[in-house]
Amino acid sequence: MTALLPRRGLAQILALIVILAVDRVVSPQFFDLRLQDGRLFGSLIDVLNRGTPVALLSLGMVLVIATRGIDLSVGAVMAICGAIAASLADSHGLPVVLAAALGAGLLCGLWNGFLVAVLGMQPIVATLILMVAGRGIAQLITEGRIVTFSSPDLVWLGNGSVLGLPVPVVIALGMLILTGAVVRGSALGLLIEATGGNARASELAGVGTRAMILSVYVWCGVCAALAGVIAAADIMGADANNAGLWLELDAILAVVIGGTSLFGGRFSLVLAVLGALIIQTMNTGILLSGYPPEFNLLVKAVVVLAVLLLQSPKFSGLAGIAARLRRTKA
Amino acid sequence: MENSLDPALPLLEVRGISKSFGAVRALQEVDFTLRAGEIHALLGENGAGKSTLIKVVTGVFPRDAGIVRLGGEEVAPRSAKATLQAGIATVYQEVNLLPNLSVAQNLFLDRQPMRFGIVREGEMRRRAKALLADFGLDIDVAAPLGNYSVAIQHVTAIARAVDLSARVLILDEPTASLDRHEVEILFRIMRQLAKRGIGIVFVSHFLDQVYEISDRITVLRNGRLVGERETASLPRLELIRMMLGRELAETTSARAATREHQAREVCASFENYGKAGYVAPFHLELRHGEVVGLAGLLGSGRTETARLVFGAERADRGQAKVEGAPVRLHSPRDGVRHGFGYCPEERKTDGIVAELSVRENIVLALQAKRGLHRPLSRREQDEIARRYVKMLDIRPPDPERPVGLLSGGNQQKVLLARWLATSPRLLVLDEPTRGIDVGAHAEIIRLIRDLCDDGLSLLVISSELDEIVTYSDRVVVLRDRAHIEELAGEAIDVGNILAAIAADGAAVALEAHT
Amino acid sequence: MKGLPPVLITAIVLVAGFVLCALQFPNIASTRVVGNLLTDNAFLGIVATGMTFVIISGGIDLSVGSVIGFTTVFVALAIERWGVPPLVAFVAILALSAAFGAAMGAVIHVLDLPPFIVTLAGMFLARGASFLLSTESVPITAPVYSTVSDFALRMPGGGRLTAIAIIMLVIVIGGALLLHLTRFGANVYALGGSRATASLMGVAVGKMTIKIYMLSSLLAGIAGIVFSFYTSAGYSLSAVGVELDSIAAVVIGGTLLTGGQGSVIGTFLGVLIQGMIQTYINFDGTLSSWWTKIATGVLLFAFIALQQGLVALARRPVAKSAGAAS
Amino acid sequence: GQLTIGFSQIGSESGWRAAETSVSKQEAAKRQVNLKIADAQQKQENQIKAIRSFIAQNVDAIFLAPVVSTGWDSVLKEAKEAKIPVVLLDRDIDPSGKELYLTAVTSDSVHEGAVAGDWLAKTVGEKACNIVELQGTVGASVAANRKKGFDTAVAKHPNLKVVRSQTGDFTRAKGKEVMESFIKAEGGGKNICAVYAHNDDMMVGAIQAMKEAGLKPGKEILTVSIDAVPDIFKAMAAGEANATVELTPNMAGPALDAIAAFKDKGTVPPKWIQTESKLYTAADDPQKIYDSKKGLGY
Ligand SMILES: Nc1ncnc2c1ncn2[C@@H]1O[C@H](COP(=O)(O)OP(=O)(O)OP(=O)(O)O)[C@@H](O)[C@H]1O
Ligand SMILES: Nc1ncnc2c1ncn2[C@@H]1O[C@H](COP(=O)(O)OP(=O)(O)OP(=O)(O)O)[C@@H](O)[C@H]1O
Ligand SMILES: [Mg+2]
Ligand SMILES: [Mg+2]
Repeated sequence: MTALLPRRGLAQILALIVILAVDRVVSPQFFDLRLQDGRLFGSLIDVLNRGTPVALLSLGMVLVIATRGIDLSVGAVMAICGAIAASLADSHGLPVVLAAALGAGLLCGLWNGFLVAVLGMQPIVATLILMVAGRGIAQLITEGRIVTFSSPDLVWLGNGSVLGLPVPVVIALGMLILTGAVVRGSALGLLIEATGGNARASELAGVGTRAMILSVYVWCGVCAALAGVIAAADIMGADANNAGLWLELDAILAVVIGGTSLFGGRFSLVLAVLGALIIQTMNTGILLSGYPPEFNLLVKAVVVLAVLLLQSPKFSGLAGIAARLRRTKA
Repeated sequence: MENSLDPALPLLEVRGISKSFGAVRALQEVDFTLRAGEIHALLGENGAGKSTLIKVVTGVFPRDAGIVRLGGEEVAPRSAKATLQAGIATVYQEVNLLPNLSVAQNLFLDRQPMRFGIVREGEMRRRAKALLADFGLDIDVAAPLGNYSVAIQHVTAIARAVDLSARVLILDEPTASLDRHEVEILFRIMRQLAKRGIGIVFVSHFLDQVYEISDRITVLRNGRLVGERETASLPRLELIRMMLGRELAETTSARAATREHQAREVCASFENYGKAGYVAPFHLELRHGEVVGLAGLLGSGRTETARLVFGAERADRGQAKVEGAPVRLHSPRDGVRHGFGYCPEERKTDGIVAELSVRENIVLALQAKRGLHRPLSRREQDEIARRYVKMLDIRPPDPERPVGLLSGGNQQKVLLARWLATSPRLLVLDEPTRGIDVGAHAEIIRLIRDLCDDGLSLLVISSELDEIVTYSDRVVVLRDRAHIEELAGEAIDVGNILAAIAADGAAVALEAHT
Repeated sequence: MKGLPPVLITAIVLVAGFVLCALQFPNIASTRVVGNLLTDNAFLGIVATGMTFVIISGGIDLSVGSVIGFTTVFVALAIERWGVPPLVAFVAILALSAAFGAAMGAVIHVLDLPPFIVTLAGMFLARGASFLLSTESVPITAPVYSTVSDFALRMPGGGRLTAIAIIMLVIVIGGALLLHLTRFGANVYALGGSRATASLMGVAVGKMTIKIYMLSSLLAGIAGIVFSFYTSAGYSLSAVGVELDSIAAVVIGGTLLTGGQGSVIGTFLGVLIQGMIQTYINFDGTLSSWWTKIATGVLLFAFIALQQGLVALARRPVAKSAGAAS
Repeated sequence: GQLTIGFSQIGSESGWRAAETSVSKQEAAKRQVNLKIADAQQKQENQIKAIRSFIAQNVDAIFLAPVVSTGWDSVLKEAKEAKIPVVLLDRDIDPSGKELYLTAVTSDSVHEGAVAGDWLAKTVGEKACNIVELQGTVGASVAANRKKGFDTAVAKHPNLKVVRSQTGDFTRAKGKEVMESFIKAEGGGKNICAVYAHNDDMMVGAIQAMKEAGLKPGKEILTVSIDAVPDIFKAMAAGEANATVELTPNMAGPALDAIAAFKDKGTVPPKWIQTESKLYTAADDPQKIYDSKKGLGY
């Protein structure tokens, strides 16, 4: 565990604890948990469950960002893959549905990766193309409707539970472990960090930087596809218009809160997922607080700034100086 | 002003400066005195704290303790701008100019000639041209600086600092990427400035240059002051002892005993190899256990040759062969696959991955060569890193330190380690000893010889002709992006190389190709 | 193609696109459509000009769309509810938005936080603040508004060069002059090249950062005022997503997102290219919502790919044999 | 000859909107009108651009489904100058622009909220009832109006109280998420007597949330929402939803008729053609309505 969770995770854990405490204040029953129909039930579970899509997105996004890229299309990819899954769900078995949806995500990632790694487009515009067109494709699949389904297998993916935990949470956990195993178990992690840290130097050291870049976008696409399937399964329908809308910003935010620099290089999967949880803890807190919705964005802005402040090297520097001053005075 | 012309009065006085980076104590109570009108060499091993001292003086790093006086008044500049305004101009060790701006903008950034709030572009270019002309440079100053070679960039940085220096000029290894011709120009200008009463701090690992130009020497070791001497009264061996804290094992300036030129096997060969607009087609044969030097003026096409040989650039004609078999060299990956290695000359942009640790930087090429699926275990990585940190005496000897925090010379050693770790058959080194101290220099040359004895083939670029002469078995001389002559055996000496370069009176190769 | 600057290539792409569209829909080739293109994209042109400075300096500003939204609401309320004279309201909101930008710049510099996130928080903040002011759209009936929105220079062929189009053109030209001819502009490029180096070379990096974000927010404020002229109303949800449109315009215009390179004129062309894509789709009029999106994406791709291809062609080294080989 | 009409549609942010678009197409085809639809992707500036380009193309009439009520004066003036009649669909615009359009075919969204509120008051009777409200997108005029109408209706009954109100952005996913936290915040849902959602999509999400929390929507907790999309009838048929207020997707039909009459005989239609806000409950054979609505492109 210590290998997965470096020392620098302290600020994030602290932030999470503070926000949890605030949530407890605005909603006294926040930590209540009970077992119902064989699954855990309570706000904490909601945080995990609702945080799953962004957590999955951030797993892919963190790798993309580590290579100095960015993927704005993940929300649209979610919509596409959710739409595909929903339209196939009632006529095909789960394996086919999953294969089709994840395959589509993979293709989307391949396309982004192709634009960035092969054509050399700037990631933000390259993925902007799919962000715009992708939602169109998703709507094309559903023809703008909400395509509902009742296939119990797929519904289970969204609403079932394993050992009391919602299935999406288990999937996200599995993906975290899988991604961690692939990235840190092979040399991929090192090579991605090198590519993001200095692509020219890595290329000269014999690293296949193009392949690295291509593969992270592909993985990002697959993660987004999974998130899309789960989001569709959750509401038993594919809402191409709204699925994943603006989630790319949340995913990027999660990655940055997780301490990965937007200029590439070092990354941490666990902290990115923690970032997603921090965001969701805040969101759930807002919903529980009972404040009028006009305040939502303001609260979000303030919390984001506060969390970043906590992490800012300058801030900890200031805090350190303050501490030293206090000590010398004492 | 009269004071500062009096050579006895200190112009810049540094007292009791200390600076730590976390656990690393880079400077401990260092004193340093610069008088007006003197050229003062600041010397020490890699990582001794020279660059740190300079950055503390100019306010780039906040200092932990100590005072700095300029012309008798205490100064505590908190930004580079304030330092400049106080009359201290600096060329930092890593070229600190902006490749995306034009040469002229770089020279006059933040002090452009203005009229009605508008930059007088024409006037600025005129002045830039005039300024560079003093350094024998005649280039298009409107073109982005990044279009030019490192050497030209370095000269531009120096020109800017010279133009800015009202009272003090600090040069941190300015000559590392210059060749003799430019060094002479630089020295002439430094002497002129000194005559005008400007104090100059000069950092270099080339002791010949130090003896040629400096009036006094201050030596640092492990972040502490070792002593300050008059250059004229300090014997070279004594200086080396001050720097290293021990005797240098062997002297390196003599030409190595000619190695027996028995017919060794060809390691790699390049026939009619070249690329249009890059380097003219050349023939090159590299044998096992042999060192081939590439000599030439700046811009003569040495780096280009190196990149073609390694595969960093794709040739558009000719055939490359490794151990007699034709191969395709289309990318660095191809080069690495065939057992080549390449230490580029631009260490910051092409070499290190600053954020990653020394360990990760060292294993990078080896890991890339092995491929994704055969990751080096952490234990293997530690093992490799430890071995090379020890072998090359990388300081501080902490493999987990981000390489960007190492001193320049130590970064260079990390790069060398990166390629040695891949056990290459051919190593291409572009300015491998740039910025490396005398002790390490000797080590690296010894290492080069040892490697060759083990059958490694080396292609080395160096602007130090003495150095090339010292270890090369053959020397290829380049001019105007073409190979013009090959010297071997007894024919290798500095005079012959210079003669080859200067043939047809083509001495001024620095003139722009643009 | 050789030696053509990227801006010229973007212009060629724009003209070529225009000709192609006009071949299919002859109505497009009228001064009316050209006038509309300028009017309809006036606010985008203005924010994108500010965004160009930010991006060249190596940053990004996601808050501009929200600042526009906030500005429209503020102006509308000030004029209609609080009885403030329009000019005073304009001065107040411009001061406010400039201060907002300066604050973001200061946070970015002092706390050393990534601009992407700081301005994302700024985006939430400005949008949230406009919700607090009013969630309803507030019509503006002040006479200035009808005067300004009715003002237009007639172009031959029935086209109208409206006041807001003129404001935009003035700002684009002013921005181009500021970027290319002044010390401030040179420093913007310097920051984009490398903040650390620029600082070592004596550029006051902190002040510059603050000024750049201030400029961006100020221009967003102006764009907001222009938007309020455009719609004669203030609405908290106006200009959602404009930050992405303007980033796209800047990048299509040849500015590198990594900073250090680019031009305001290129951005202006980028805005026109985007506007033209939309005009084309509107003229076609057969596209469903989804095909609109897909077509936008495809055309975006086509333009960028074409432009990049041409730039790459122009950059290709001259294939002359080297040096002594002859 | 054949009429060409430009229709500036908001976008396709919901199933209802998609249905409106497809019904409009059907109605136009029925009358052999050439309908050019420009999709604004939810942006007013795009709608203005679209109207300008319709004017440039000299269409016979313009339909506008305004994304927001203000800001149309100058572009509609241009249309008037070009003598192109404009018909508003689905939403009204600010009163200052009354003379700028021919007629508006809309429902009254304040009234919709009131219908929902009245039904709830009638159904609950005298007993105390805590209501939770799922609002539409913050800032959207429909959301504000539906809230206003409902609040006014409920205010007349002191036993009804809106205890929580949060935005669900008109979407299923958010509706579900918000409902989940309402349930947690209100003692596991025991304190909730009714849910009011500004659209059916959010309600469908909320119903799922209630079911997953072990509650029985439609029985333990009353539901009322607006739009009458097919899926809410499915829920109603299953006894999981109680009431919905219809917002008809067929706005274009009456509009096309008005334009045709205006063009042919110069008949000036009334300024407001109000569509009916019909209330549907489980008593209305939801399964049949579901089947009839399924094919409309929701
Ligand atoms: N920014 C930094 N953060 C942490 N440690 C640093 C930093 N800069 C330098 N150091 C450390 O301070 C010590 C002195 O480094 P410095 O760069 O001053 O050496 P130097 O004498 O200039 O060496 P060289 O001849 O190799 O350039 C080294 O151990 C280096 O690792
Ligand atoms: N005058 C010039 N104008 C534009 N680009 C140049 C010019 N001179 C060199 N370059 C470029 O700079 C890079 C480095 O070339 P450089 O001149 O340093 O070659 P070199 O012969 O290896 O010189 P050296 O090794 O002595 O520094 C090459 O990519 C080259 O194309
Ligand atoms: Mg140094
Ligand atoms: Mg070179």
